[in-house]
Amino acid sequence: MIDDSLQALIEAVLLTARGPVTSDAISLATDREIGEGAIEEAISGLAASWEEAERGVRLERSAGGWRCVTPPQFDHYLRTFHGIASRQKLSQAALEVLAIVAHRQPVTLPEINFIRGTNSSAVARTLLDRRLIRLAGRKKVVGKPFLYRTTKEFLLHFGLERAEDLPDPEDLVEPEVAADA
Amino acid sequence: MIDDSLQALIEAVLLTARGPVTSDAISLATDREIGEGAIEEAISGLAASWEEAERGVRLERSAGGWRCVTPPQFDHYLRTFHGIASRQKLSQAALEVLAIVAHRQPVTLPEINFIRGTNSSAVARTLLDRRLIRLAGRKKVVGKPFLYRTTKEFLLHFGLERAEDLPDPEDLVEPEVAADA
Amino acid sequence: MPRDRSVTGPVILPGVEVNPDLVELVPLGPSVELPFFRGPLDLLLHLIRKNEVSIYDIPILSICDQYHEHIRAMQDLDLEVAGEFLWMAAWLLQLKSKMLLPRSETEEGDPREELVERLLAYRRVRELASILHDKDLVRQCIWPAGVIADFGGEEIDLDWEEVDLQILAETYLQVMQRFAAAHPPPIEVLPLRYNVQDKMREIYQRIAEDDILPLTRHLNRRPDPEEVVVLIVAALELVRLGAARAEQSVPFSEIYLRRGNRQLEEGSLDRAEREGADD
Repeated sequence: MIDDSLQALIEAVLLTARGPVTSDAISLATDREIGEGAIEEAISGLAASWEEAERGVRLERSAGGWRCVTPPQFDHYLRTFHGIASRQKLSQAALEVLAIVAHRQPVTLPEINFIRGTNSSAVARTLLDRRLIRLAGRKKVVGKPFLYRTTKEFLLHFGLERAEDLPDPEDLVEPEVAADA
Repeated sequence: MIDDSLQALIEAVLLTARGPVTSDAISLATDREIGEGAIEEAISGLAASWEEAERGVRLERSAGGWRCVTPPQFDHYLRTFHGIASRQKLSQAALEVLAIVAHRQPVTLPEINFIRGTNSSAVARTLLDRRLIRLAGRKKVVGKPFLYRTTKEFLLHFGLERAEDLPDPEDLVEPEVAADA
Repeated sequence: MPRDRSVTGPVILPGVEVNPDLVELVPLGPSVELPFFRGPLDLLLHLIRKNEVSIYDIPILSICDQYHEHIRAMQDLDLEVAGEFLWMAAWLLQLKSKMLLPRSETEEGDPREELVERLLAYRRVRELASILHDKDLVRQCIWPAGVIADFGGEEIDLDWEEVDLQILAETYLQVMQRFAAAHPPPIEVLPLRYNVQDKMREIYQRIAEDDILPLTRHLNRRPDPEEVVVLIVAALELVRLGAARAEQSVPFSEIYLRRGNRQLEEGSLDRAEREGADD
């Protein structure tokens, strides 16, 4: 397969895929005819050329793969076109619970409550419904509380490859600590 | 809006739409800021440029609108890719059978069929192959149907030690709030 | 999103700088707007910042007093003060009393240590939440492309990796609901609570004593439809046997039952019943 065709094939795969796509999966689809390296190279080329020209899609790496998304500046028009009034912003409480789950996963609700100093069950519920967190078993302690983890949806929503890619808040408050001391 | 942006916007709309898109609908999305004529022209331009270069999608006129389609020469690869991708997926039917086995185990196929109101043997077969359910003896009734139970792998996926640790579905859907309060 | 029950608490006096994105303002009136505090730690961090003191050296005495003032203000405003706010108030009082004792008499270490740790941990969470907040704003504007592959229908399958206990439970309940809808519970036929013979006897006796019975009025006094039905059957049966006569002067007016020309003897009711059944 020549280069142009490969890029076109990759484009077709990425545009029809429902989630993030790994170069491994594309290589498999060609029966390993094309190696992962060549595919990764072609994807990068594609990403760069889309970035250059004014285009309606961009390629981004998140949740361990590549996917096609629209640039943010078209949101208003797309919402009008798709008839979606506005998306719900995450509340501060929800963001705090997400932050705790992202950093300490797997983590239980009592642990989250302790860190926030307040009951978070309603918030956790909302995040479960929005599929930003998921139940991941039960902790082997008295009462067997459920463990929570972030989902792939969480990674996609925040454009992360892994949950660990979130900045460490410890580093963020460091300067203030020094100032305080 | 300048021309390049308009084409990019149209591209974003076409790539996120699920069916044929009319120029009227796009014009509406711009609050009639852009007339249908200009949009039709931009779409034709887009269609021509996609046709020219080797691309993973093409634009075709259908049912009074435009839609994005993949070129036929990629069908084989796309089929393979989507087949591979679906290996990590579970159909709604499979999820239903799994949910029934999980919450009512041990349970027979006739019982599952009765609850779902449809034959589930192919789905049960898939779940057996994926080692999410297993055969666990026969029920001592006429016909001695096989009994199904969930597997260790199933428990591992959900982070449970024993099948008895599966929470009562009512409790989960009615949030943990109640248990907390 | 429904308001978190635990999110209570107002507090700030005007003139305090708050990041508007991170605080939900509660309009209480034309002039006062009080932000919600999302718990006692949130309120404490606010007080620490407002007083421009170090988190590592919290002046417990004054912070404790200010905290209690806020709690009182919340109560004055009739806002429900959640238990965790009160619990923290008690903890602060305890710390205050420890701080008042000469250091040598207290147990080893700074009594504020645990509080500082919790505040630091919570502050980290807030920092990260604020990063997520900014990301959320931008990322909300992004749409995934979704061209439908030309060769076949699109199936909405779930990512097995993402299937958790909740999805499993939801699916199960959906299936069971669908099953219940397709199999409505059978209509239960309860044994009759009223007996036609008894009612025949009852009516027959009434007619024998009073010579007349206004049937419609009699029926209207019975709240139980099942009894009404049995009474009507009994009345018709008595008329059929000639033991009663039914009279109505104009359509829809009262139906009067009077003595018929046939006498019923004890035992003949059972026979009547049997005859009726043979018909």
